[in-house]
Amino acid sequence: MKFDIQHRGRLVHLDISAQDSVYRLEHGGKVVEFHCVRVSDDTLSVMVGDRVFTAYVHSAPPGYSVQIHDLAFEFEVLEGGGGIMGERGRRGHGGAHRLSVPMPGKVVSVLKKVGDAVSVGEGIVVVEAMKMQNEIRSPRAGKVREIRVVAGETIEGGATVAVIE
Amino acid sequence: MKFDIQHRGRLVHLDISAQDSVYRLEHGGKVVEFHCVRVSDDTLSVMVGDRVFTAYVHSAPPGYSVQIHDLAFEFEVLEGGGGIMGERGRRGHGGAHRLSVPMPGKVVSVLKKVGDAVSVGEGIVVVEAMKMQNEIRSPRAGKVREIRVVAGETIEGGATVAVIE
Amino acid sequence: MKVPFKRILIANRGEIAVRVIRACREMGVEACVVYSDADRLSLHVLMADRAWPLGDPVSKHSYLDIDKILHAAEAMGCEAIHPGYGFLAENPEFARRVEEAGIAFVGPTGDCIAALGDKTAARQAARNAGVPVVPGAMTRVSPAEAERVAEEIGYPVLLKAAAGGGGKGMRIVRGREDLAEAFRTASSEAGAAFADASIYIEKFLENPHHIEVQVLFDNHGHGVYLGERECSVQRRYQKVIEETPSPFINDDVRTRMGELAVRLAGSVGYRNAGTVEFLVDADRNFYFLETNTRLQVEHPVTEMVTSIDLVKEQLRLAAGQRLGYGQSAIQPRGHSIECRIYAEDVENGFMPSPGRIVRLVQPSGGPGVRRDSGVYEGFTVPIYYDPLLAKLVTWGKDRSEAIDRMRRALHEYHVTGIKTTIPLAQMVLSNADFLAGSYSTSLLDHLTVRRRDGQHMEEIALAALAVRLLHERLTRTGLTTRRVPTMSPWKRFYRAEAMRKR
Amino acid sequence: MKVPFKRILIANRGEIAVRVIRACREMGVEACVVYSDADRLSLHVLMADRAWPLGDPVSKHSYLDIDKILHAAEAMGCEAIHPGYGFLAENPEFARRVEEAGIAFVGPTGDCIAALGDKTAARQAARNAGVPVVPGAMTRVSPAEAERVAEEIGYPVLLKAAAGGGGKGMRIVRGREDLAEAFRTASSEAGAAFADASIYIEKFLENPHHIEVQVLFDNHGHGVYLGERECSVQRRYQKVIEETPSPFINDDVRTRMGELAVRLAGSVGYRNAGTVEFLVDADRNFYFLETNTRLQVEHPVTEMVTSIDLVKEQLRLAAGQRLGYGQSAIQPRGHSIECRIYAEDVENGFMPSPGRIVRLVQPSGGPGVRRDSGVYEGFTVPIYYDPLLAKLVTWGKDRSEAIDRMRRALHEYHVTGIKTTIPLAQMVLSNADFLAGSYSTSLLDHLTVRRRDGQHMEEIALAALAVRLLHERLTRTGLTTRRVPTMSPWKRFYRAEAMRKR
Repeated sequence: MKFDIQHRGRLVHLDISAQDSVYRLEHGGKVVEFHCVRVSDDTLSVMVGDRVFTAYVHSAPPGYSVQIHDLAFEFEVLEGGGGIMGERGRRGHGGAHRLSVPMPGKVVSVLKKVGDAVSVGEGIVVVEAMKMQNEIRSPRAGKVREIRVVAGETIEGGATVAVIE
Repeated sequence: MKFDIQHRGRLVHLDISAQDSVYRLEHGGKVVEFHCVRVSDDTLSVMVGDRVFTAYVHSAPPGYSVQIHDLAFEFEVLEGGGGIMGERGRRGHGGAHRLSVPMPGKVVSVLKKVGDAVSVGEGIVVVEAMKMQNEIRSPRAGKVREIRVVAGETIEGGATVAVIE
Repeated sequence: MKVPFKRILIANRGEIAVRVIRACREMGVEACVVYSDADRLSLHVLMADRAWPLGDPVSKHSYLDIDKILHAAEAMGCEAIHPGYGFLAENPEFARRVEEAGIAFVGPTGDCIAALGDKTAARQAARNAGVPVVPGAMTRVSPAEAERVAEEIGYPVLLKAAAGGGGKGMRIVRGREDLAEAFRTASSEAGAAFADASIYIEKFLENPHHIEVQVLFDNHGHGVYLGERECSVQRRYQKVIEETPSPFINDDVRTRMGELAVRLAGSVGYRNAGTVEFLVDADRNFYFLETNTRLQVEHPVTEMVTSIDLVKEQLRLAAGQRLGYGQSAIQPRGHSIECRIYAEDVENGFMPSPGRIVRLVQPSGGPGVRRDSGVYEGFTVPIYYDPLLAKLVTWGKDRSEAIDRMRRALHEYHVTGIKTTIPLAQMVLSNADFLAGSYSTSLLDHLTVRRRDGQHMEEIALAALAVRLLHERLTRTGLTTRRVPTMSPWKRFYRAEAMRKR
Repeated sequence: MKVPFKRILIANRGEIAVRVIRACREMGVEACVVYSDADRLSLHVLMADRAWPLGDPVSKHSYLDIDKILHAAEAMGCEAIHPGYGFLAENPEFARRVEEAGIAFVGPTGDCIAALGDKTAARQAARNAGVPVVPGAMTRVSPAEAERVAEEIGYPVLLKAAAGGGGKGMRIVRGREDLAEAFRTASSEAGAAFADASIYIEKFLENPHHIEVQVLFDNHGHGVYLGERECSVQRRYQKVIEETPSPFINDDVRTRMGELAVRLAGSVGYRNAGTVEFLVDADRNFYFLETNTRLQVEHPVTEMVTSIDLVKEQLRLAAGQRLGYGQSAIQPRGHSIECRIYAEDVENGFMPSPGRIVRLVQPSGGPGVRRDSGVYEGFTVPIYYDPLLAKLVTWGKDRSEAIDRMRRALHEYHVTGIKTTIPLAQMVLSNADFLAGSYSTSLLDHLTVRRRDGQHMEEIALAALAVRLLHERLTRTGLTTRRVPTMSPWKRFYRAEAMRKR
């Protein structure tokens, strides 16, 4: 079965097949055969040759986060995977970028208004969570098209606070 | 909602109603109102007044086992509950008693054959599990009607090894 | 050990409330707690004997509401109140009102808290006790006064919340041009965090060590010090990793610090557990910083080396029992390190990361590992409170063994669903300066943390991901993924041989 | 600490394999394990760096198969093999073949194991070293010889597997009439358990104490003893709870036992960690019982009080490093207790209870609590191996604190899905004789364990059950059980007031 994965901007084609709990994975010309069993919903035990790895595969839209030992990998699934909706969702209409908050919290203040020009890293809103005030900054230069929150409002993690174009 | 419970041979009628997470339970004339929320699938946090209890409710056919602190209670559900099938299942046909093993293991030897008379506590089969040989004894006097296992066989927990009548 | 109280109230939440509950269990004391609507499922509630609701999750209307706390204590019939740290722990009015209600306060008197909790008064007390202090204003200052004092003692200066702690309401100011703005933000942060916006100014020492001394006093004037804690691994004035003994100071400094700490505490009629914090410069000159009139977050490292259970001692002493031992009885053994695990995203500017803990694999044992956790798998970390989730503590016969065990324990630690500072801890535990024991409070200043992403591991990660995607696809397309059997012998052999050929 | 090996094989499973893996991590040694088809998901496999399949779950064809183990060690390139306890740990042939393969065996030489592992030879060695022994035959006996010796030394006598341990193949015989049958069953059990049916007979002491001494020797003849362990809490000769120091013996006996243990070990050229077991009668006369030429299950209590990591020492010494310290360096501190948690149904004749662990809440921290567990939530405990799931160990500055902490830790322990011996541990920890420290191996003889079933708690249990049934019914009948919100204020107030009126 084939999947397309994005990792650190790199595109990786995966082709996986299984027989019992032995899997064969082709990726970018390379082939790896491994033994894999499920420890729990999001935990897999992978054996390659005699090497053992416990992998925590956690769905983190628009993709997955995989933790192995003290390493963490973030993957985006471009097709076939469960992450596709999230992926589409995040990309605004046209060239617009939806600015979202990584965590739930309370909007303390809104620093910009619709129509304002913003430069990279400029603060758009301030969100308080766990007694810390956090400036949510624009990842790109542009113009504020929408502001979707008001001061005092409590918001969920992942909520869009503004759209920058 | 009404349920009939058996505990240590005693029959208890339960009548429970809920509003949000506040519950009202009538049992044997007594009434208790308590606050209860779900910690996980089989773990409940119960508050009566200001007293807090964590209850582990584990399905143990033909009933349920409830652990609170270092106490354990075994309940049989006579109707409406999930245990009813198990309950029926365990009662053999007529006055017969199905002798089952509490744990999985390997049958080491069969001590009785069909037609043998057995007295209370007499061993019927020997099952080995975890390096220990355990005699499965008859809880009642009677006659062996069926032997359902053979030496060397590996059996599941709860499996019927013999029927005593 | 004689039971000090029949029943006490723990006026706190999270890991410290759990810590105190455990001490109560060991002493046969009934543990009562309070909880806001956001904490009904918090571990401290699940583990308590009794619990009282405080309603509104906002601290000001729950854990900081003295009336509600006192009502709960009386309603449940508590003989004493343990305040933990933070919240009302260093609030003199709270201590006074508790005692007025005829309930024992596990800590010093309100007057003593007032005298030491206010940094200005504390500095005066320190001076009187002969403890060196950092140059600065001895009073709460207005913006204008701040500017004057800054000129006097010279930049850089440090602005601090007079009521503060934990870095909230703190700003370094390197020049007059930044003073006004820094004062404004510090003051507003202080107001929000401690309901007291007043600010205090002092000379800022470059890259000092932050070392503190634990003291223990009974209500009869007898006190001892239990060694020091090196707390220099900080970011934004928030302690991240602590250890004892400090790899920086020698026994001579150690003893002088301890004796001065005891003298200071004794001079103000201190009782119960307390901590005297010092800044230590590169030449090992130490200056009084502040006093914490309550249990410290990092108290476990002291317990590990002294064998003294500080929380049980707190309860015993609060009941009026005598200390019963002198300084010579304190014989620290080995080395201990604590890593604080916060719900913060280290790769994203330490953004707070509340939310549901999907998977929690906490270091689960072996020798020399202790865990003080306030969370469990499936628990949703609320947005309202401090991000401290747990403390991981190790003990070793020497510093290197304590470090080895911390690295091993961190290796066993896995959290998904929320982000934590585990990667930061792992990075510090492999930082050359930390391993050499030669670090100051500047250690983390220029450190950018990101989860290491080993190329050699990428293939394994891809493999795990592919399996997950495959099974999700099969499930979605209705094909059942039957439980996979163990490998057949030939495959096992194949694998074995294939591997040998490498 | 210098890394003793690059990579070692742990030829075991369960909690002890996990314990050794942790020691490897702390030392920077790569941990390789082996696993049967029943253990692919066992914790020791999940935690290892490398793992090698052994196939057939039956021990004889996996963990007891010397050829397979050696093949695994060579295939993975291991420089040493740690045998753990049980399985091949005390098999002289295994030790010899490991060394012949040019791999370091973590333990004494095969000859030494043969000399001490065989109880008959061991008794001779003990005599030669001046250690008192229990009267009995010094050779493997036939049924006929057994009868003769029994007449000679007088009943009651004890029949034991010559190759044995852990109570398997043991029988007390109080009169000639029972001898033949007892011999038959003991011999067959021995054959099954140790592939060696030979039996050995000795005088049976009534209600003795079972106390053992830990020794540690390097490969250069230097050795020390690390205090004793009181192991008298047993059922069917299986240790259930151990503690150190023993509340029964005094320092004089303690020292003599230790010195004799070291002399015995030295006299047979012992190396690495070992244990000399003694029976101690009511007058504190002690008799040599046997020697265990490997790590003991209960080694953690010794680690807790001596601060010495026995497993790391084992690896260091196996690499030929010198002990580096003398007897004076061993200064035990405080008191430690271990409770073994078995998968057994205490209310049902200690019937084994393998199966899936549905919910596992293990004591999760606080001061003085250590856990060595081989299982995790969701793991299915296999039917093929020993029922030991985990060991719960506490430390206290004195015995009473260690007991308080054990009771607290047991209170936090919850397992559903399988039955465990936690109720037995809880019962012992509240048994008057145990608390008084005045108990012998007869403590559990007349004890019938059942989960306490407090009437006052029954209502709570019914309440929880009713909620569960209600929600199951709602689910079955298709009605969704919406997530329950926290209580509305008036209800909270109602509850509060209702409660105050009590």
